[in-house]
Amino acid sequence: MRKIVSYLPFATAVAVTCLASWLAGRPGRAVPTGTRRGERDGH
Amino acid sequence: MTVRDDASQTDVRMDDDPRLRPEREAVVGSAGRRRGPGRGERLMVPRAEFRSYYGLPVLNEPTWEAHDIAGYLFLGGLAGASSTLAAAAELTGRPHLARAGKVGAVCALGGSMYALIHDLGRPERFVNMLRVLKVTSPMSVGTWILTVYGPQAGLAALTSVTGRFPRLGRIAALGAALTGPAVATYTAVLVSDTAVPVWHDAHRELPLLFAGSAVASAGALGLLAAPLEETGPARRAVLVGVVTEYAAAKLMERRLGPLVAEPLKRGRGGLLMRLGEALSLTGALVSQTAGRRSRGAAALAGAAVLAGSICVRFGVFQAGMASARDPKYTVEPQRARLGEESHP
Amino acid sequence: MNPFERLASWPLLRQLTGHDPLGRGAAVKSARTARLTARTATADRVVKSVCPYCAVGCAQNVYVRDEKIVHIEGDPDSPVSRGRLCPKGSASLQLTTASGREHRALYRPPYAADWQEIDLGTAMDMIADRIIATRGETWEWESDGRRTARTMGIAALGGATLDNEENYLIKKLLTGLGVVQIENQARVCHSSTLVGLGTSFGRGGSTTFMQDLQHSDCIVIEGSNYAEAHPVGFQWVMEAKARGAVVIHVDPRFTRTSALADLHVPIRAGTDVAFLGGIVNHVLSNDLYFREFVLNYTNAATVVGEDYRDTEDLDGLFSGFDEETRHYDCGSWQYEGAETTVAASGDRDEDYGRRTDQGSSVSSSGRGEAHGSGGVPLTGTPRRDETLTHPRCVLQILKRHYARYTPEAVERVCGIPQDMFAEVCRNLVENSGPERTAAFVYAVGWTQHSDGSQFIRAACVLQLLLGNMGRPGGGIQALRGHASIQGSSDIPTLFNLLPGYIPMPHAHRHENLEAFLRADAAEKGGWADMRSYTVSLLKAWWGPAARPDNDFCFGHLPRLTGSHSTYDTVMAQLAGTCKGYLLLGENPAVGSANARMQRLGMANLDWLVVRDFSLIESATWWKDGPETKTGELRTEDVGTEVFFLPAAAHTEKSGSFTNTNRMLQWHHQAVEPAGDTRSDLWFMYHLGRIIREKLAGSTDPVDAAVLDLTWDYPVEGALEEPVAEAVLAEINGWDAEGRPLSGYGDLRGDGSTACGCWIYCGVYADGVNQAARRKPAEEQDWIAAEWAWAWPDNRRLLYNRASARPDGRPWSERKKLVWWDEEAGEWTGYDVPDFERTKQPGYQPPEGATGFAALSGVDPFIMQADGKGWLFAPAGVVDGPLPTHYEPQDSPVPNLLYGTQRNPARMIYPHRDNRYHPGPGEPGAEVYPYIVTTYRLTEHFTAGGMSRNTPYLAELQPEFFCEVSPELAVERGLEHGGWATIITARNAVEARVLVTQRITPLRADGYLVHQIGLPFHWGPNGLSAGDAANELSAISLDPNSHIQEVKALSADIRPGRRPRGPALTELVSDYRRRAGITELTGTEV
Amino acid sequence: MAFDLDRGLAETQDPAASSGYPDPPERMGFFTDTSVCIGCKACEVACKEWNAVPEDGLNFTAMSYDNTVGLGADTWRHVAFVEQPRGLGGQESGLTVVDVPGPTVERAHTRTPVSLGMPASGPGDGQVGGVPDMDFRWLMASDVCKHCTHAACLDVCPTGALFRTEFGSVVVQEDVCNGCGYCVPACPFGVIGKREDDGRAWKCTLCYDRLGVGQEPACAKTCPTDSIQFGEVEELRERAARRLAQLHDAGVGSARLYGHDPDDGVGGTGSIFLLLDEPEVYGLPPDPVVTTRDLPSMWRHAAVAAGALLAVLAAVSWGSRR
Repeated sequence: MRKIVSYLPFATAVAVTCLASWLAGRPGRAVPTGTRRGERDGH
Repeated sequence: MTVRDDASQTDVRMDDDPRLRPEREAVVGSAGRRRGPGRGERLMVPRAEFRSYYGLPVLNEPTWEAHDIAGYLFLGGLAGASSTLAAAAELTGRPHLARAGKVGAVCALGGSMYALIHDLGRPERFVNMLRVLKVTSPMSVGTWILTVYGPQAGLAALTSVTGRFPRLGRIAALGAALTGPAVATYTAVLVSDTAVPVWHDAHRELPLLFAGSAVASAGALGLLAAPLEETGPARRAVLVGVVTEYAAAKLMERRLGPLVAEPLKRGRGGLLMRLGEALSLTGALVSQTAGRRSRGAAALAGAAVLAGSICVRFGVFQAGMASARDPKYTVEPQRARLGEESHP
Repeated sequence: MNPFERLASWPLLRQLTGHDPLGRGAAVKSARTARLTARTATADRVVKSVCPYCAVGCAQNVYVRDEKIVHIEGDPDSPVSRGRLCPKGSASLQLTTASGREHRALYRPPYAADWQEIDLGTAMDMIADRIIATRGETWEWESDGRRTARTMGIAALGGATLDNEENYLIKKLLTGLGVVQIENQARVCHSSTLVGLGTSFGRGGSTTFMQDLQHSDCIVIEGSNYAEAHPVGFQWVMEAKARGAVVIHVDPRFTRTSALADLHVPIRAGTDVAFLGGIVNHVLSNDLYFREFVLNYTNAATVVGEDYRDTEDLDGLFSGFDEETRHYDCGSWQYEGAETTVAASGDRDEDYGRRTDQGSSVSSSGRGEAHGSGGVPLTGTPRRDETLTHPRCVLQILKRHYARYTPEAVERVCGIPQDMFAEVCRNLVENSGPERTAAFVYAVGWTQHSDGSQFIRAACVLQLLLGNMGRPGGGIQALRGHASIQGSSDIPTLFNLLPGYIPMPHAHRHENLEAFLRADAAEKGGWADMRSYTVSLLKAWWGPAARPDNDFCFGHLPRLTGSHSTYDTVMAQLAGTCKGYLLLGENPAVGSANARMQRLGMANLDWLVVRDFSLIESATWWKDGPETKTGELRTEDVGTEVFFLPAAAHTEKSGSFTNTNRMLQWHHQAVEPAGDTRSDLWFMYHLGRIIREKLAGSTDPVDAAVLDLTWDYPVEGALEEPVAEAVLAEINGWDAEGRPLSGYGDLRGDGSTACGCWIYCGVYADGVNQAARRKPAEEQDWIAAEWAWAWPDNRRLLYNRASARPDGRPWSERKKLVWWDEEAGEWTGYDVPDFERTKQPGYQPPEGATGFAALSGVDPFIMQADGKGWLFAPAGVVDGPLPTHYEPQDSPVPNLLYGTQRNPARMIYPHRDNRYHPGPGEPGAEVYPYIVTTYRLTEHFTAGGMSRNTPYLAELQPEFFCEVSPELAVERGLEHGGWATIITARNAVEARVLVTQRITPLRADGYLVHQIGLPFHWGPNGLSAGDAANELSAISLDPNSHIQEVKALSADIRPGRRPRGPALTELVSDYRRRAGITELTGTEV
Repeated sequence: MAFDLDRGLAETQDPAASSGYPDPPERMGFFTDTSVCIGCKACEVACKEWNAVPEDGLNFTAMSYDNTVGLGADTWRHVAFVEQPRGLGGQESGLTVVDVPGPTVERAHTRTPVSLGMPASGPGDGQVGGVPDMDFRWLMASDVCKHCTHAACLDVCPTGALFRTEFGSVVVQEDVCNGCGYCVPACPFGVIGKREDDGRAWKCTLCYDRLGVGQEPACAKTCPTDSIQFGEVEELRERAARRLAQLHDAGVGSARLYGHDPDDGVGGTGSIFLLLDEPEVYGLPPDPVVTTRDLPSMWRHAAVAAGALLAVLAAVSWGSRR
């Protein structure tokens, strides 16, 4: 049991990585990247 | 009275004559037999099969925790490759994929930092890693690489998420992209630079395996996280990564030879390697077919490849443990090597 | 360290700028590493000490800092150990300072369930009261009409690990209190050495010293596991080995000693006399003995009286055997023309013996051991036949006695193939004679048998015939087990001896000092001036109260009425006569034979005092002993009151140890003992002071002896520790004006001199503690005479007159040691001559001369009455003048040489807990078919009290195991690494199984004999716990020395663990039923 | 560039000199002559006593008299015990094989313990039954850290905790080590270990503190038969060679040296051994190689892989817009 629990931190790291990158990768609603001046105005 | 060789050595003498043989020159079995040709040792016919000390390991098993170090192998690879993919995506106009890659890289890097520090016997002394720079120590070189790569990846992610200082972000992303591959592959050198037979003898193919696995996992993350239209490069990365990974694994096993590669085929190491390859291949297949069209399928494929990559990393790690545990993996190849040298 | 300095000390910068770019050495060195230094260098002081474990006597350096011991390692100046230590010696720091030690005084009220702490002062007071009370209840002025003046209610056990000064106070105080049952580890270790060497050569100490082994051309190690039991001493065998010597190890097992030997001879345990007898027969029948040596220096030419009958005539018995009392009357063994005045068998008082029929009690009172120093007195001049052809001369008797010990007989009895036996004979004979010398080394493998003394006598006979005695590289090296077991025999906490091997007076034979001296003082030889030794002792004990008119308080000495050995004490405890017990550094509950009986005996006591480092089994048997588990004892029913007083370690007290080579080495106190721990010197001194204060002013004659004692030793320090050097000064003795004496020659019989132990006289010569001398070995020759002091008179190699020809010239240039210097007119040489310095070789004693003057110029054995080495012992040994092969008490093999199966004179103690096994051929003999031999390991120490609680030693050998051969493992289905149960008629134990090829089955006359090896270190307490091997052994003693037989017994072995609880006693009694054991089994002659 | 890897690896025989010590003292080391070892384990205890190494486990292993099992963080000296059916020089073991009844012999399998994890000692050349004197010997050997010339543990240590002392020995600085554990798998002999509760790596220091004050190591000082000899490595190598010749003349053909050859895989070791059988019978690797020897090729392969990774990711992104 202790062995499995010891994998928990690693599992959460992977989950957080996927979730965060999924959130960052979603089109639109994420905070605009602002690569070019005009784009941020959302048109 | 000179000290003749044999009889007079046990004379009673008051001077401590240096030619008297001290106790460390005692030879067991040298006396007591009729003076004639002593029956020396009957030479044992050198037996072919392998000998050991009660079957105990020759090496001390690595003290690393699987979930920390094997985990780091995966996360390190993911971080490095994701940064590079992200930068490439940014240059080719795929903002969402880029941002996903950057954020993914920094999260993976966070996980790596946790794993590395958690595995230390004295975590509070982790800063000692920067005490010196030793080119002979992959871990020392690796730490310095991480020190260079880390801030850049962090900055890149931060700027891309907050949108501020975009120019600085771009430079940071570029920097991270250039050091990313080093982060992904130095771990192979770290593992190979040990006496563990399966790791050491695979030092030519392991970097390739780790690179392929890193590319595949970065691509997979891209598939998972980025919108479908931007996942072109991710999909191709998955394909190339998985193929390279599989090829490197097969090449490695062939070079190691049947005995040393055994931990990669049998036991926990073997199981994980096969599972990893299976997951990766199916993931790649799905990504090239269904993954093109449906977002769900792409995500699924990405997850499969990620899992596959994790399994491969853990598989290589467990194989190393098994290889250190059984003395025959150390003794027989060395005995063979000695055999070749003595009569090539 | 301001930030700038911190930055500057960054190794990376040093890497870039310094000479160590790769960061391998100088650049990465931390400040702390640079400051690193050894704690031996930063110690406040280095204290010279001696290892507390075995009797090799390795010197130790104790490093002390801030009044704490920080390190203990070997002292490179020591000529004995050269700075080396064995695993136990190296663990001395952990033994003395680790948590394994108990520091609180504990008390267990009768019937209580657990310990309670007690204040040390109160404990001392309560103990003193109990001693006085029990002494009062059990005081007896006489027994069977003869004055005894003693108490049989108190017994003491212990002292081989204690200093000589502590043993001296124990013997002095308890004898003053009338206690007779005083014993120590010497009884169960080398007591038969005192008899074997004592009767053969006149002194019971080892005849040579370990460093002399380097001159041996052949070393036979038998009855000893030298490399394991005395590892640091073994370097001298390796020294000989390096110089071409042959090393032969004769042992039932192939041990670590055999691994370094040239030839290992596996022998059936208990048959060493047959093996040595075979070699004697080979030497005699081929006339290979060293004729000139044998003729002049041994009693080979002496003619024995007509009525002597040999075992050849009486099928295993000598003449003079009395069936009922099972004792020999040595009258028929006397020389022709000479009358042995007194011997152990009390024949001189012929009429007295018959009139009161108590003759047996005299002989059983261990008089043989009195020859620890000084042979058996002899009157008259025996007839000699210089041609050695007279049929009744000793040599011819020897030839006839060993005629049937042929190589075939040796193969049938011992299981040794003839070619191997021939090779041993060849090696021994080739390396003896004028040009070459061979040495014998032995230990308890020989002594612990029901005829142990005869084992050693056999080696003495052989070494005398080969002419190896008293010569460099020759002699017989007895390896003793405890740090000062030689000391606790010289200053004997033994029931039958007074200090210096003066026999304890016997109730029936000595009314007064004159009768005592007349009975035991010989006219010739060293014992002639026994009067001055005895009177000096009495003056030392009773000081001014000892006056010529009251026989120098000779009446104060309690008298013996037979054997009061530790095993008799156990019987007395079981019978309820002995009520009080003092355990001073000994652990009988595990260390003595038949451990179960020892514990049952203690359960019968009123009170028990245990002084040790930790809670050993002898202190906790009432709480968690094996019997509490089998239900035989219930803690709440055990009425014994138990005091546990923690004892000080060798680093917490000053004192002297006597090592196995008779060398007294002083160890200095390094630190004060902590908590309630006190030295035994402190305990005995203050116990005596408290008792004398309680009895002060008493006019009761019972208290006269203890009140007259001289007991005013100076004390020092906060703990009032008696000054050990003051006790040593008393042991050394002083003259009328109080000046220290310089040798036993200065002793006078008129009461003008006082000396605690005459053989130690000279250890404090001219007020200097000779035992504390530490002249480094490099600055001395190999004799190292100025390192410490050896008794007698610092002579290191005894009987060294025999290293010269009768005319005084050395036997050979390479083996010379002591020789006659014509111009100087005195004996000179490398060692102190063990001879009168100015007595010419050609000196012949005038008629009627007495003492040393009565010995001729060719009598090297100056303590013997005839100055000769005794091949044939007309007296002094109670079970036969010549060593004869008998089977051990429990043996599956019949005696193939004689009809008499076992030693007819052995002492047996029939008791329902001490059953013996049926002899071979009797019904039930097959129930216990295998031979068991017990032994020691390097990593543990005797009963384990000083090693099982020490983690660094416990982890090296963590569990009790038995060693069996692959064949036995297959026969009984024993699994390597698994468990086995070993069962005898006494008890059953469980042990892990170590299947090894190092033990081989032996072919004994058609019987296939398996041997099982059992190390005896374990017991239920301590980090490394296990069953005790001594649960299996029986109490069956050597008649001369009362030593138990634990080296050869029979047992059964079966796979699996032993039953727990009452089922264990059922298993043992079931085996007894199947073997048909009754109280008579095994007690036949 | 100060970090020229290859030059560092091909350093001279004197490791101290090439580790930044201007003129270091002579290189010190051990010569352990196992032919005079009596297996008393005084070295194990003296080492633990001097360095306060914790006791590690009270378990009976049934591996002859060895219950210490092996070197590690809590055992810096380990005495190995090997019982073999082979002769030792002219020694006669005397373990005569009597005519034991047939069936017992088969199952006793030529006197090899039936179910023993013995080293594969096999039938040996003396068969059961008729052999008058069965060959047998009991090998004892005290194993210790090798203090290699090319020390893998020293090379791979990232924090500089492991360092080369001026005496040429390799020592862990306990105030620097953070317990990364990299040295443990790097050591080709399996010497160094990580202590569970303490977290740091520990191994023999060749009594670096004692050497500093001119004393010899505790184990060498206490060895009763001088099987462990301490001194300058050069002089010990000559003495070892002389001793080997002496043993061969006396018929002990199986004697060989171990760690004496400066050209072996670790550049020769500071602790030289005289063994009486194959190294692996004592648990030692027959041909140990310092892993750093292949490090340059490892870095090269890693660089190639990194480059490939960069190229691949660039290529996959560069492709069509979609």
